[in-house]
Amino acid sequence: MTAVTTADRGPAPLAAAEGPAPTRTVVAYGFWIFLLSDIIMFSGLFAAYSVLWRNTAGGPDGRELFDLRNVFIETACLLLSSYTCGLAALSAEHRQIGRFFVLEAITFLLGAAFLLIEISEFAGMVAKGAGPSRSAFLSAFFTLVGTHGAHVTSGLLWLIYLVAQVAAKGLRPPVLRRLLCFSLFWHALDIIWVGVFTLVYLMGAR
Amino acid sequence: MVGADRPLHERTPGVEAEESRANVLSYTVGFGLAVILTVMSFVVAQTNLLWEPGIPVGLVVLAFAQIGVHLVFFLHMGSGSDNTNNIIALTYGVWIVFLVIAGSCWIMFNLYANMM
Amino acid sequence: MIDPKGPIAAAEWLLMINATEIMLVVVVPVILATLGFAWWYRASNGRASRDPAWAYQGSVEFVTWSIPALVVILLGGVCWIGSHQLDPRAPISVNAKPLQVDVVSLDWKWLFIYPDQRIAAVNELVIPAETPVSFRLTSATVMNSFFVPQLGSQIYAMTGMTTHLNLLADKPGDYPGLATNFNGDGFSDMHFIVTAVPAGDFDGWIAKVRSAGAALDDPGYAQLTKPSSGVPPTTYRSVDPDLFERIVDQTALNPDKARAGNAWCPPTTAAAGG
Amino acid sequence: MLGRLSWSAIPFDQPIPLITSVVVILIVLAVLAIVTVKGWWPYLWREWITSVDHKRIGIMYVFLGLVMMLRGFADAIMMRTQQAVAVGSAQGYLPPEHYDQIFSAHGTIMIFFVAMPLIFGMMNFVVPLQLGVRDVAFPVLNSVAFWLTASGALLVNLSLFIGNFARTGWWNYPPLSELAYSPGVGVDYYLWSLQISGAGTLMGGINMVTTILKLRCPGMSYFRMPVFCWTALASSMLIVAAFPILTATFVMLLLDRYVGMHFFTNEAGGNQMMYVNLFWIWGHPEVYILILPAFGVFSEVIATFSGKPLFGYRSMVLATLAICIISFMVWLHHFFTMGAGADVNAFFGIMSMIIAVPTGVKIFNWLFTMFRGSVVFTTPVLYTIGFMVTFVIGGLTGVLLAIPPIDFVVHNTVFLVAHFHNVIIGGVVFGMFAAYNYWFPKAFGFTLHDGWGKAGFWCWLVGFYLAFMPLYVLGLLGMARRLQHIDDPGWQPLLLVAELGAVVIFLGILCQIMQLYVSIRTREQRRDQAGDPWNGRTLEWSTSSPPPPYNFAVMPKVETLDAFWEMKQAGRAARQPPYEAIEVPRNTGTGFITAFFATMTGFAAIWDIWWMAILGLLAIVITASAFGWSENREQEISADELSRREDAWLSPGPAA
Ligand code: HEA
Ligand code: HEA
Ligand code: CUA
Ligand SMILES: [Cu+2]
Repeated sequence: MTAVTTADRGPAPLAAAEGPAPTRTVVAYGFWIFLLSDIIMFSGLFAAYSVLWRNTAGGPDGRELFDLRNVFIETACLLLSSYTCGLAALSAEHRQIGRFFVLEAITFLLGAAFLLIEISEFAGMVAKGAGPSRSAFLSAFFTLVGTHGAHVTSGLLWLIYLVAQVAAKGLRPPVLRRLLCFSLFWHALDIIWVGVFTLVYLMGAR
Repeated sequence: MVGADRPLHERTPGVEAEESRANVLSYTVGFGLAVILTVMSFVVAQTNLLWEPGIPVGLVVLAFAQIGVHLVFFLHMGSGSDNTNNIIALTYGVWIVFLVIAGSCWIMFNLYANMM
Repeated sequence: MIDPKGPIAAAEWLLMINATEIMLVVVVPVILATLGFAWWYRASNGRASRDPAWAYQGSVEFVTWSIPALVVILLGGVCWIGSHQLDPRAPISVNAKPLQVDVVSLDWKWLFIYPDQRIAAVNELVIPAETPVSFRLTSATVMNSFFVPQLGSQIYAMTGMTTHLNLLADKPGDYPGLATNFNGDGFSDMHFIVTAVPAGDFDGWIAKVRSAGAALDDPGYAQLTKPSSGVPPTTYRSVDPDLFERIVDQTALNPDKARAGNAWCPPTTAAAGG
Repeated sequence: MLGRLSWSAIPFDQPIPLITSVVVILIVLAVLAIVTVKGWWPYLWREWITSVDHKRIGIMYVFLGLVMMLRGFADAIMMRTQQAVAVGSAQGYLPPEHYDQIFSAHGTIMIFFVAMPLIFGMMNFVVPLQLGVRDVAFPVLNSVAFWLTASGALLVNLSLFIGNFARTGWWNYPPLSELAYSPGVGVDYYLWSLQISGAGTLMGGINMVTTILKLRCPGMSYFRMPVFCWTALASSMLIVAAFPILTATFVMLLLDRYVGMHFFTNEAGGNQMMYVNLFWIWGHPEVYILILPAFGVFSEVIATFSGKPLFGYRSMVLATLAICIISFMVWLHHFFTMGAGADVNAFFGIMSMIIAVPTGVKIFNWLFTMFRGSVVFTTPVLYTIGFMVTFVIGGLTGVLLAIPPIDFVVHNTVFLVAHFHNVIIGGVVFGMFAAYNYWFPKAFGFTLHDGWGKAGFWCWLVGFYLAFMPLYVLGLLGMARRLQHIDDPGWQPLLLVAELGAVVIFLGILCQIMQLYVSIRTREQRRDQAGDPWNGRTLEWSTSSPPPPYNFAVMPKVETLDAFWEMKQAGRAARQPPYEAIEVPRNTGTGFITAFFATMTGFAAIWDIWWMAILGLLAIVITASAFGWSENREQEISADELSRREDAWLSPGPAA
């Protein structure tokens, strides 16, 4: 809670040594730290998967289960949604509210498509008797990929909520800060997905 | 000095001066690069263009490149006033992720090997 | 302190004493200096010289980094060499053929299988003195750790896995052994006595075991896997020498079941899937 | 409807837990009754429960930690008594199924609900004041974090009355903690309470990192930050990096238990070693999360009471950061005996020892801070000296444990138990008591009674040595840890000495309670009017005691290290500037409400009451969304109000 004193009213402080950073910087930085911690959480799941992925206990392995065509479509959806999400953030900054809504709608649809494909993939595996309790490999697979999916789901809910805020309040600075956090989150999910499709699918399907 | 135009919780003036340097072009370039890298990953994984035993290495390198592209073009690492701090935090995070995954694999595979 | 009765234990205890001495060389002066400085520079001491601005001196800092660094370099070297020399897997090189003993941790007792002699015992371990003993260990329930303090190193026993340990008793005698990794309500009673007999007497003991008691067949083993504690020492006249492998494979209780163990580290067969 | 919950969950048939439950419930009811009769609820709700002031939250953290310490101590004295009497053929008064819960609960509570809240409390209270700012980066998140920690503590203690606690040790290793071997609710209590409080801890860590890196008063560059802030930063960085791994690990175990997955089971390719590995990737950094802020406290205390700047400030910072990095590379030393190869063991052993270098540097720097200073023997200083003497012994045994061949013969014996109580009591607990005595006047406006404080210190010191030195010996004799009874009657004398030690510690606790009581009674004589009772060096002493909600009427401008000291030297303290309106965050019930529903969700999940779990989760989402929608989160304190408050403080006897 910075004092609005004479000294503070100068040009925007650049180095933190000049006093507390502006709210936007603080919020973005805090969220950035959260994202790093989330990525570290994923690293635990990645580690578990790397250690357990051959422990199929006589059950099916990745070669039998993974369909790279689906994965490619999933990847495309997520990547494209990251792009539209970035463009939406730009329109928000430039106060182009119409464009913003359209782009976020596309982002949402792409994310939802990703989720649908993932869910149908999971359902297919369970139907084949390759559910998460079949083997350690499948436990690790479902947990890693599923946790990413859960993040995407919460991202989609968050997106609806933020768009509602924009609709109700307009692009005010606090709303903009929340949008900034959302786009950081959405891009970070894409980064984690790069790890997933490389380690789990591309390597596992071979 | 709390005017109606500036909501209370804007702690410091000059907030809006902090705008990111991103623009449509940078997003588009990033997107293009990401698409190329993704396609390359899938191609490398499914064909024999790369020497068979080298494929995992290739995939890892491509993944790193892709993550780098995301960081620079989508998350705007490397621009903005706050840059050094962000990069230090990122380096720390990457280091921990490396320790967790590589350390676990090293320890576990060593244990496996010693338990034959 | 403890009274080591084998080369492994003796080496480990010596190492401990050495390392302690090395560190005490630094730690004792530090403690004395703490007490001394605090007392001498107490505010009420008129004779102490004061220098309230003294907060940095390069040479002092150099020394404060160097002292612990040197100690650590010394101990680090000891650590590296010791870890290799006293690796539990490393066979003990003496001129005697090692005795093979397979150890199984059960709830809450120890099963010892002598695969070459085809006998077994519960909560009782008889070994020849002056002969290296090569243990393979596993667990039929939860994680545990096998430890005979006077003979040296302990090692974990885990389901589906085989760990290795080599020990040797110098002299005949009774040495207490115990479980050290908490494994449930019967944990406190999960101890046993290691009896090292003169090398010549060992065959006599084998013969005695072979001539009496029950055979450890599959139903008998199934009975053992039921939780019980404070089980008195028991010997078994005969045992399937592959029992240990089957326990590791988790096929000992239901032989028809496909191997359920860890695909990466099958203890007896080559790794499935590379 | 109620899942696994039924009347049989309440221990009617076991006298000890039943009596404890009844007594605790009576005490709680009595406290609630007093609060109700006196009509304190509105005050508590307005000023504390909904508070987002970092100082209030810090005080609540410390309070939580101290209350939980009493619980942890009750467990400790029960264990010591059991081990003192259950020797030879005797079974003692605690059957295994009860004893096993006690050591598991003791370890869990002491680490997560005593040590963590204490360090978080100190960091919360002190860091913004030392940085010269008005609050932490995210005040509301701070409140959520605290209440989630409290929620976890509540759940652990609930297990005393309803159901039971884990009987797996505080590591909760599978497969013992898997459904096959622990079918009851005990392990679920452990997992859910730690998941909930872990989320709180992570939020707190993120908040601290952001605060220290982004909110510092003008001129407070990194190398002008007090050492305590550096250690708080390092500790918080470790939290941010380590706690997510614990969360992930517990998620895997929960999935094993609840939906039949096979991460760590004995069947279907599960791998129990992976849990051990992941647990200690968190677990080792955790012990440095605890000790680093304590190091920070000692640095502040020793400098203040030697009347000198801390010796080797930059070395100190470097050592702190080195510990922060290296502590993430040593975790295997907790399972040297699992069977890894010699190279792996040796590598992690050497990395562990390397931590002794920066730690040693710190010890030497404290030593040289006293050198040519004038040391005033207050209670915090006694704790600091007691720490320096005691901790080096614990560090020495730590380095012994770091040598694999030595660890092979003392791992999982009471030698190890002695090591970690040596570093935790001699380090963390002493550090927190030093901090408590040192910052108490800042928090409450009056000093603590020094005589009772010193009596408490001596009891703690002597009690500690009596209680734990025998365990070193017993460990070397081959006594395993976690024994419900001991077979060798020859060990009884040492066990009795250890019991005596615990009793002496108890006397220390009584002295501390007396200290608090006497100090409150005589608070008028011990008022800290100027706000600077110790002739302090850092900014927290430049404001009133207790500080106003906004901490500083005018944000300090810092030009040097030990900023307040230099200001006093230059005669610039307590200048009366023109005041301008400032904003402080508005109180909100968000944290409390979130934690209420988190407790409900956790409890429901433990007992498989799924409708309630879903309801609780929904309520959390709604609470968070409502807060996320709100805008009017700050309130203004006008310039008039400020000058009125500041005059009230400064006029009776201006500082310096
Ligand atoms: C605050 C907590 C704390 C701290 C600070 C430490 C500090 C250290 N610990 Fe400890 N440790 C624990 C808490 C802590 N530990 C706990 C809770 C456990 C067990 C958990 C369980 O199993 O339940 C444990 C267990 C534990 C083990 C596992 C043993 C086993 O399971 O068998 C090991 C092994 O390496 C170890 C080593 C060390 C080392 C090398 C240090 C070093 O950091 C110590 C460094 C300090 C010094 C060395 C003293 C000062 C230095 C000098 C005066 C300089 C000169 C001296 C030298 C150069 C040697 N610890
Ligand atoms: C922070 C960590 C911490 C602390 C402080 C302690 C403190 C103590 N511990 Fe504990 N202990 C552990 C962490 C801790 N322990 C852990 C992790 C384990 C391993 C568990 C496992 O095996 O899984 C363990 C295990 C353990 C055992 C081993 C059980 C076994 O293996 O069989 C024993 C046995 O005696 C023991 C005893 C004690 C005693 C006597 C104290 C004493 O020092 C008592 C301490 C008392 C207090 C801390 C009371 C507090 C003070 C106040 C309430 C303040 C008063 C009020 C005001 C100032 C206002 N502990
Ligand atoms: Cu572990 Cu085989
Ligand atoms: Cu450790």
